[in-house]
Amino acid sequence: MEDANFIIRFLNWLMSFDRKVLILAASAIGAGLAMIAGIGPGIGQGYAAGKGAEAVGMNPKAGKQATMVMLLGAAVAETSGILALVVALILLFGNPIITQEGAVLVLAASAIGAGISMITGVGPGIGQGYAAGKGAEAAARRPQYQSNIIRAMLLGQAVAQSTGIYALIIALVLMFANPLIKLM
Amino acid sequence: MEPITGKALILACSAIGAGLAMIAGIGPGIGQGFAAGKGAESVGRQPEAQGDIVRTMLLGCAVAESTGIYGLVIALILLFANPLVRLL
Amino acid sequence: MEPITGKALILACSAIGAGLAMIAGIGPGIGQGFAAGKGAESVGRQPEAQGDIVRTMLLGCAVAESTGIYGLVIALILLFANPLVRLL
Amino acid sequence: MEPITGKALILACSAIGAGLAMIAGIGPGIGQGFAAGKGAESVGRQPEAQGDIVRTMLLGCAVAESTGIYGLVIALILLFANPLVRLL
Amino acid sequence: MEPITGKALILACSAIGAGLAMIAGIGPGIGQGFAAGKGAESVGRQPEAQGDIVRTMLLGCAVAESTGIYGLVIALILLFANPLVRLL
Amino acid sequence: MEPITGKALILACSAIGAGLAMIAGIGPGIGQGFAAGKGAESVGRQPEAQGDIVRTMLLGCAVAESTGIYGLVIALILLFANPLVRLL
Amino acid sequence: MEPITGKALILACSAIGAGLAMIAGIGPGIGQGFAAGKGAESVGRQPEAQGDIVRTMLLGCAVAESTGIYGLVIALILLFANPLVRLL
Amino acid sequence: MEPITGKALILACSAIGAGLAMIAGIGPGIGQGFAAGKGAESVGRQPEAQGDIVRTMLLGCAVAESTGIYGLVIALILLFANPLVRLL
Amino acid sequence: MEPITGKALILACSAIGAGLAMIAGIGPGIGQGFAAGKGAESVGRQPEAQGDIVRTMLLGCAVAESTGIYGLVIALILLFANPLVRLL
Amino acid sequence: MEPITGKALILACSAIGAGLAMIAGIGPGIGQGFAAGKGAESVGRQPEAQGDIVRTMLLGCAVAESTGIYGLVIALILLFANPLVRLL
Ligand code: NA
Ligand code: NA
Ligand code: NA
Ligand code: NA
Ligand code: NA
Ligand code: NA
Ligand code: NA
Ligand code: NA
Ligand code: NA
Ligand code: NA
Repeated sequence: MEDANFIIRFLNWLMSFDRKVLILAASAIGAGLAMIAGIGPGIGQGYAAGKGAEAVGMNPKAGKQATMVMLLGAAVAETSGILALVVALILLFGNPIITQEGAVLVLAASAIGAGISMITGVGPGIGQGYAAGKGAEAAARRPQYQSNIIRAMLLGQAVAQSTGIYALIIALVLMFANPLIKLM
Repeated sequence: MEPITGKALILACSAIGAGLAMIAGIGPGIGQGFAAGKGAESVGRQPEAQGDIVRTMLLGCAVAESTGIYGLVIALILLFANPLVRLL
Repeated sequence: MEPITGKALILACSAIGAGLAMIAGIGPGIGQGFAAGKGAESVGRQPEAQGDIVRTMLLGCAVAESTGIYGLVIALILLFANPLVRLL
Repeated sequence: MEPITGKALILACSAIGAGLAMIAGIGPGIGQGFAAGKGAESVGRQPEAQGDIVRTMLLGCAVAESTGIYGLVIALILLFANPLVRLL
Repeated sequence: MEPITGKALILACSAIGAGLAMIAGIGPGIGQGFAAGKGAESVGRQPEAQGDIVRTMLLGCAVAESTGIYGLVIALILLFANPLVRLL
Repeated sequence: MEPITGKALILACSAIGAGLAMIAGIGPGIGQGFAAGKGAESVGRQPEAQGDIVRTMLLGCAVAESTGIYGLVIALILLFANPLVRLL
Repeated sequence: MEPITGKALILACSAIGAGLAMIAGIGPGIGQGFAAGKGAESVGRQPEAQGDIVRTMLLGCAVAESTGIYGLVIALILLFANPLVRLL
Repeated sequence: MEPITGKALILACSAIGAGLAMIAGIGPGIGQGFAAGKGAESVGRQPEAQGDIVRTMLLGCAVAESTGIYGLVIALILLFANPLVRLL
Repeated sequence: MEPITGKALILACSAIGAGLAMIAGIGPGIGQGFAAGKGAESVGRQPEAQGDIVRTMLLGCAVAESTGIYGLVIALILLFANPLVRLL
Repeated sequence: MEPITGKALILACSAIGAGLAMIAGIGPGIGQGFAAGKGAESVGRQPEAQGDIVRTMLLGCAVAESTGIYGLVIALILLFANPLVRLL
């Protein structure tokens, strides 16, 4: 008997696929979603690049120092992009979800949820990049206080990373230690 | 074919809801990074005020963290103490 | 086999709604972080006005927190006191 | 066995609609945080004008809050006084 | 057993549409908050021009509110005077 | 029992389309708020040029409103003069 | 009983596509508002150059409008001259 | 009774794809508006360099337009010369 | 009657994927517009360095265009040389 | 009649995943454009340091490109070397 209810019909259509298929299909979308995090480092490091260029022009004598501070800050700002890439690569090449027991719908949705969670990396990426740019500028202005500047920059960048770490933890929980399937 | 239960649908959507809740973390990430940049700039300008600058920066960052924590808490509730399946 | 009921659908969508509501937290995170940065900068420039600066910063941050709280409240209502399933 | 009814679908989508409406809160959060930062900066520069600065900041923040309140009101209507199920 | 009718689908999607429309409120929230910050800063710098500054700020904020109101109006139409179910 | 017809599906999606179109309003809200802040700042600095400043601000804001109006018009067409159901 | 045809599905998705296309309007709204603010500021500073300033501002705003118009045109095509249903 | 064919599904999703592609227009709108504001400001400061300023502004804006055009082209291809239905 | 085949589903989703890929264009649009504004400003200030300024601006803009091109290339591959249907 | 196979569903979702991954390109576009603008400005101010400025700008831009490349790589893997269908 065909159910007249389109929601039930759609869900039954989904369930007509092999459980592996549903998880892998969802993982493709999850991987794509995770990559969106890359917006953050792109903006942030670009800001740092601009500020670094300006700083080098302002005080060419401290150019090397300013560039080093910029690169150090930009390296920190890359974190969220790398974390997102790793999550995407795990979903594509070492999918831990397909071997798990439990309701397939929950497992498939967890792959998408993990990808969405990684998008959070946009924030730390932008913020840490901004700090890198300001750090480079400050280092060019007052090269003699470079260590103070770098310490303040790194401290602030560490604080700015926290929500990205939270998101990573949620994504890893969804991928490796899914508590939802235990609730079934 | 494995049948879909109501419970499975709720838990599936909870996984997506948890992911969405984490997106709030974009805000503190941007904001605290701005603070970090301004802090570094200010420390370079007035090294003698470094203590005050960093303390103010960290105080402001603590405040800015809150909504990111809210998102985390909602995600943890959805994942570990899902109250929705109990309402079923 | 327990089929999907209307109640289950509402609760499932409530999980997504709760997650969406938390996204509001992006705003206070950015805004308060900006305030933190400006506060740190100002304290560095006028250390003698630190009290006034920090108080104004925190007052403004309290105001900026509100919409993040609204989002949290709506999420908590959806999760713990779901009024929609009662309308069924 | 109670299948998914039209009423249930409306209520389920209302949960998502309520969550979406809260996203408006990003705006006031960013804007008021900017005001907080500028207010703190100004108070540091002109402590003698603190009263005027804070009053103007709060007046502007009150105006900036409105669309966040609109979102909250629409969400509360969807959750507690859902007019759509009455149209069914 | 009452299946999902076309009317129910329209009303369900109207709930989502109303939520989406409210997202417009991000704009005025950010913009007016910026105006609040600039207004506070200016009042601190030129207290003697406070009247002109605040008036210009409020005039600009009134203009900036419009698209938030448009979103609210569309949401209210979808919720309380849904014209789509009449087209069915 | 009246099932979901093609017309109902189009009208349901029109509700979502109308909501999406309103999101355009974020832009004018931010932009005009920026103009309001800059206008207030300029009026404070050059009160003697208030007329010119406010006129330029309003002229620019009128230009910035257009895409918000486009979104509103598309939403109103979808809701009140839906041309898609006529193509069916 | 008239089921959902392919034509109806295309038209339904066209409503969503039209709504999405309007979101482009965020850009010109922000950009032109920025121009309005900068124009107002400049007119206050150099009232004698008002003609040149406003002309440059409007020229730039005309350029910035284009992608908003593109979005509007695509939406109008989807609503009033839908080429997709002819490909069926 | 004509059911939904694969061709219809492709064309329906093409409508959504076309709408999504237009969202790219946010970028040039913001960017060119920024250029308009900076151009107006500069013309006010150095009226004697108006020619150079406006030419540089327009050159940069032409470059900034490209991705908006890319989006438009993809949308037009999806709507008027859909290559996907030919692959079926 | 030709039902929806796997190939049709892939092609339909490719249309959406192509649209999504174009959204990348927001970035170069904003960035290059910023460069246009800064370039125009700088040319106004140092007309004698116009060559260097414009060359640097265009060099930077070329770099900034790349991710917009990536998006376009992926969209064109999905539309004209779809490798996914060949994997079927 | 060939029904939709599991492979087809995975490939269809891969098309959407590829499109989503390209959205990362927004970031480098904005950031590198900012760098272009700042570079042009700095070259105008210190033409004698042009070499250093442009080198730093390009170095920073190379760093900023990475996440756009990551997105492209994931998209290309999904399209041309889909590892998911091999797991089937
Ligand atoms: Na943090
Ligand atoms: Na907070
Ligand atoms: Na608030
Ligand atoms: Na408001
Ligand atoms: Na307005
Ligand atoms: Na406009
Ligand atoms: Na344009
Ligand atoms: Na371009
Ligand atoms: Na690039
Ligand atoms: Na990077």
